[in-house]
Amino acid sequence: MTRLNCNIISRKEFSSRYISLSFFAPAISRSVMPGQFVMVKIPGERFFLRRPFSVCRTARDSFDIVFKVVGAGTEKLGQMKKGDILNIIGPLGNGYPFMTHDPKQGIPFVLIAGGTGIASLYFLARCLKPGRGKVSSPVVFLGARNRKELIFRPELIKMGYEVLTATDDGSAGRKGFVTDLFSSWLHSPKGFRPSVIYSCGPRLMLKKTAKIAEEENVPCFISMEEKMACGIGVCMGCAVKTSDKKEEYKRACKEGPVFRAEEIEWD
Amino acid sequence: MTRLNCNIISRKEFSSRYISLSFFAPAISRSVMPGQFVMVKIPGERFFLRRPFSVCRTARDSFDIVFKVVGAGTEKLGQMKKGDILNIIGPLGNGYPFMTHDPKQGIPFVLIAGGTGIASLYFLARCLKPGRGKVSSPVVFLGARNRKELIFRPELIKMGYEVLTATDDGSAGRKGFVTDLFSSWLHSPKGFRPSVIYSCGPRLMLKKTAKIAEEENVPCFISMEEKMACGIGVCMGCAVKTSDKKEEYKRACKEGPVFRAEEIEWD
Amino acid sequence: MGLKQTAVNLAGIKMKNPVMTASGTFGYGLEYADLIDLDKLGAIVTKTITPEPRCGNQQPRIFELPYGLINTIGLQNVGLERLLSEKLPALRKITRTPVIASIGGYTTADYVKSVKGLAGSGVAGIELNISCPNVKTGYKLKKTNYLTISQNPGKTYRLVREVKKNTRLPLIVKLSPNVTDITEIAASAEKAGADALCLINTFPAMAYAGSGKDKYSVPIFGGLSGPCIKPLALRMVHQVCRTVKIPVVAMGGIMNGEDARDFLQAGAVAVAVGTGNFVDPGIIIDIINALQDTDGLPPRHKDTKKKGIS
Amino acid sequence: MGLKQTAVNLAGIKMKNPVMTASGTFGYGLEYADLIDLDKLGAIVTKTITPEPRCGNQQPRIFELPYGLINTIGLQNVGLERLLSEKLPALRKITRTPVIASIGGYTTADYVKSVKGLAGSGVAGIELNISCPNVKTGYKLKKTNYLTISQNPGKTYRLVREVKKNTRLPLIVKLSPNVTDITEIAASAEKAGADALCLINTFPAMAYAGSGKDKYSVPIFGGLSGPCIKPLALRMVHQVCRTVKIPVVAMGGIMNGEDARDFLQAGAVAVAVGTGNFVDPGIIIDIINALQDTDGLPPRHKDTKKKGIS
Ligand SMILES: Cc1cc2nc3c(=O)[nH]c(=O)nc-3n(C[C@H](O)[C@H](O)[C@H](O)COP(=O)(O)OP(=O)(O)OC[C@H]3O[C@@H](n4cnc5c(N)ncnc54)[C@H](O)[C@@H]3O)c2cc1C
Ligand SMILES: Cc1cc2nc3c(=O)[nH]c(=O)nc-3n(C[C@H](O)[C@H](O)[C@H](O)COP(=O)(O)OP(=O)(O)OC[C@H]3O[C@@H](n4cnc5c(N)ncnc54)[C@H](O)[C@@H]3O)c2cc1C
Ligand SMILES: Cc1cc2nc3c(=O)[nH]c(=O)nc-3n(C[C@H](O)[C@H](O)[C@H](O)COP(=O)(O)O)c2cc1C
Ligand SMILES: Cc1cc2nc3c(=O)[nH]c(=O)nc-3n(C[C@H](O)[C@H](O)[C@H](O)COP(=O)(O)O)c2cc1C
Ligand code: FES
Ligand code: FES
Repeated sequence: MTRLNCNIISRKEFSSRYISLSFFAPAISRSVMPGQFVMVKIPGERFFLRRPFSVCRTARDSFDIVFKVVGAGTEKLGQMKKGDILNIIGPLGNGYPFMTHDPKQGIPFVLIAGGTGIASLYFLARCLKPGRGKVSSPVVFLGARNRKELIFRPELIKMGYEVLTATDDGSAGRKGFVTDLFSSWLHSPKGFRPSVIYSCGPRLMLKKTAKIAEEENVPCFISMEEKMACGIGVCMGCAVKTSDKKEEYKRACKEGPVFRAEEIEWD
Repeated sequence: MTRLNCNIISRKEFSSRYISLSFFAPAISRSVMPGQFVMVKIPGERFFLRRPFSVCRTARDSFDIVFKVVGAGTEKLGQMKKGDILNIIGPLGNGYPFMTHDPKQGIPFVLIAGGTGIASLYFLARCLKPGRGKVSSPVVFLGARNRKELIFRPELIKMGYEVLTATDDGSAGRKGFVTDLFSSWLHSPKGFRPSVIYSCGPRLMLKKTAKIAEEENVPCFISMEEKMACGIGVCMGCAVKTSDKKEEYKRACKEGPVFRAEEIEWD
Repeated sequence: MGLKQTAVNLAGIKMKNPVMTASGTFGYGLEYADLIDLDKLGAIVTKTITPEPRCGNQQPRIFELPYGLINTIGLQNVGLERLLSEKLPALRKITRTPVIASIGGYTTADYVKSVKGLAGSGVAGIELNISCPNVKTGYKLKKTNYLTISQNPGKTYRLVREVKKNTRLPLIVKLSPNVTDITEIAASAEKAGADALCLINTFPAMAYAGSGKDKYSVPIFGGLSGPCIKPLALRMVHQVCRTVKIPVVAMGGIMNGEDARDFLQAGAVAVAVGTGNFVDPGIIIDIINALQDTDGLPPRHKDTKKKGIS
Repeated sequence: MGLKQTAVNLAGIKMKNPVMTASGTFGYGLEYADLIDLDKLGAIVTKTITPEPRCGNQQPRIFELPYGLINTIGLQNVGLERLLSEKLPALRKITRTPVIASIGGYTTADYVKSVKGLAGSGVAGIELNISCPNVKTGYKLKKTNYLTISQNPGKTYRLVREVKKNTRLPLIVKLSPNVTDITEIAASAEKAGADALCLINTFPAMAYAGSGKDKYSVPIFGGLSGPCIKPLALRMVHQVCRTVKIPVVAMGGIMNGEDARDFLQAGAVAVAVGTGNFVDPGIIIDIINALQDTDGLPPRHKDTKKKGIS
């Protein structure tokens, strides 16, 4: 974990509300693992706390984040330009454990992403070899508000993933929740019980995913977003309620953000 | 008094710390009198209160302010560019009364300015006809930190004023206080008891000016700067202690900023 | 989407909307007449007056922070007589908006004198300022300071009861936030006959006002207002609205429609804009428009899930 | 211009400079070790621990404002045992900076148990947290809430006296700002044997945490910290430093060297950085450097001209 002033080396707009930035930061890009995040200091006194963002891609000397403009902080961040310098702390938290194909059966894994949840899963998808199991390719379930917000789809297909999509407004793929899509896929002829599920997205989506995983008895790892003040484990702001007897509330920023789905106490 | 969004139509740097801005604002430019001021909203949430500035010049549809960068607000104001729009309230306060030549004697008046105090006096100088009395031209005593901060000197000379200068560091004119310069001029062969003194500048300078005016028994009007929250007479933040029995503390923004020197209770 | 109904009745004072001015930030109502339409306001609260004129504190009186303001005006005011003879008649000429007179004093007799003087003056109500942190005395003096008696439930009770006996006008009691438990003070004022409560006045605060080498020669003590006190004010308004039955006028850092809605949601019947007037005289009109244009007044007393200290 | 002398002795705790961490904003000291040089700090204050581990409050726990932070952590902590067996030994391995353990509890016995447990643990001192606004109970419950007993002078006196009997370590008592007169509480703690005072803990505050339509479904109650509380904290530190003889550790919105100097000038012997650590972990080192590089520590207790409420 380091604290660095990072130069923005490129900026890309997926849409006016989905923006990605690349930062020059070898110290981070060479050590960060999928599922880990960074805390970005957004310029301006009114942005008191740093904002957490998952790393979605790395190159040798740089890493990328992709974010949706949802409030004043991301609005400001979206206005940053190539050459601007931001102070960043990272990499932070624990990433996704790499458990992919079931070695005996050759059964592939599945990724389920909702909204900006694709950020960390895209990084994971790049690091895991999609390969092809006995059954099928690994599948990415991609959910978003609408067609425009379904990012990284072409890249994932090119890498060899099968990508199934759902949108809230039906503007692309199936209309409705990505978890419903996953659920009906599971019970469809093409469906299979994956070796492991990785998921990131809104709380409700994760809860549903966890439920399906439990029913199907599939190992499932989810990345949880909680409001964070420090991002490095000192403030206890990001607590996630777990079934752990010793440590009921775990810190999303330190013990997480990736948790085993069965650990979480949903309310 | 109006509240307007005013376009900056030009910007001039006297030095990096002395800047003047022209605003398009017919409603203000056509009604403002010398000694009156405006309250400028400086962009950015951290500039909570508006900043008061004297009007230093008007054209038909625009007016100018000139200011020195002394803190964060004027720093920011100094970065404003042509085309930027600022919200301004004005004109505010009471200006200098026009009492100039002693009609019987033809004795000219005198202006004594310290630092940014020249702003309102320059506007006054432009409005009064300098003419030439029986004795001499009206004289402007101009004091500043150094040569660079002695602004409007050429303009005043061109208009027919005699300009005598003093600087703290001796880089132009006499080294020392402008009030000392005035005092020794008064008793020099060229000196004369003016018909009226108008003065604006630091408190200490005004106090000394008031003392000399009292000793010489010359009517004297001074413009007082106090911290202002509202600028329009509601907060009582800008109180000036006076000898008035009925209203001991007067509001610099409403009853002032120009006061008769003998009214002020200096401490 | 038409304009929403926003009229409220504050302890008998009929206001066309729940937005009023905070005492001391709107002069005697006259000064802003050039800039905003006074008829649009829910009510106008005057600067606190004392029976005799007061000249207030020395300079500096104002200290700006990036998120608020410290002031130490010291209740400079024209006194009861000039309020009655000059200010109120002038104000009545230019607007029909209800006017609430804020009064302060040094003895119970001062307050009684003012309310008696205000009878028949045409004011719609009286605000009892017993919470000004800026008047001499203060933390070192043990003598009762009437202007901070809202820090003491017993004294609050006695003063309010005495004043109430001497006026038929709706009586709004303005409380200090600088107390351990504001619900206790609120309850005393209610019991003593207050028709409404007004919270909060400014918080006692301090800053070093100079800069550079001079900095530490000018400690400024005064009352803190502005956006930075909003979370504290909101907590107190929420608490008090759940413990008293009389209506509450809320204030503390209201700068826009959303701030106003927060306080109304927390249970206030009306809100007041103070420091916001300095930032921009148009703010108060913007707030009124925001309440009318969006969703009208929020439903009150509706928080169900409560967290933390509640 | 060489480095200035900045060492201070806080009730027997020798600090190389007067800058320490505020409890609850620096974990158990271990987490920041990657980012800053712990050896540079004046002292490290741990998260408040209770005899048994605590899991704290529900989400959301954090609410950001442009000028501060509302938190409702609810004292999530690992408990006395793990502090002693895991955290302190680990911390001792990586730094020699004095460590001050902050303790909280629900009964006098809880506090006594913790101080006894900490004897011989190597901590340099104990901070008594009797001022946390975030623990269940609160304004509606009448039962004594030990974590806010610093709102009551008598209870403060009794608890401090009892704890003091059971420890030889320097005892720093942390006070709540949410009181009518903080000098009264400060005096009680001093009389009961406190070796130093620490002020201030967070202010009880409230915000509506959601946005849009959901906004009013999530009122968040918690403690307010950050720059917006500085003028209030500074006033209290100034007041208390003039009424007690024991040293004061000051905090509340310290974000830079100038803030720190203001509190030292007001009379504090040391200062603590809380919320500032979140904004930037480097802030605390910047503050230490600022105090060393510029003019050293300011002369204390030197305000002569006083204005306003003082
Ligand atoms: C571990 C982690 C990884 C994340 N990765 C991404 C990512 O890759 N792409 C992306 O678009 N977003 C991501 N988020 C969410 C992102 O941090 C928020 O959208 C962002 O902080 C909103 O800031 P704002 O100022 O625009 O919103 P505001 O609502 O104005 O922010 C106010 C406060 O709430 C916090 N906040 C608001 N929304 C969230 C949220 N969903 N989660 C946590 N805190 C929040 C902010 O940090 C800030 O402190 C991640 C969150 C976490 C915890
Ligand atoms: C009636 C009047 C007319 C003025 N005319 C001019 C002018 O023509 N040119 C010019 O350069 N300056 C003028 N000033 C002073 C000018 O207002 C201040 O220099 C300016 O407000 C400083 O703002 P800042 O944010 O840079 O300084 P900061 O010191 O950061 O400001 C902090 C606060 O103090 C107030 N303040 C600081 N200095 C002064 C001051 N000298 N007088 C009043 N308030 C102050 C600010 O308004 C602000 O509220 C005038 C002041 C008054 C009262
Ligand atoms: C400059 C100034 C003067 C004030 N004078 C008074 C006063 O005379 N009487 C009073 O009851 N409150 C007075 N107040 C307090 C305000 O009415 C209000 O309670 C407080 O400022 C909080 O609201 P705000 O944050 O919207 O300003 C004054 C506040 C300011 C800033
Ligand atoms: C997230 C958070 C957690 C805190 N936890 C504690 C705590 O456990 N014990 C305590 O005494 N104070 C706690 N505090 C209060 C701080 O120690 C400090 O008194 C307060 O935040 C004011 O300082 P600041 O403005 O620099 O943050 C906490 C503050 C914050 C923001
Ligand atoms: S964000 Fe502070 S502990 Fe996780
Ligand atoms: S600045 Fe408010 S009365 Fe003059």
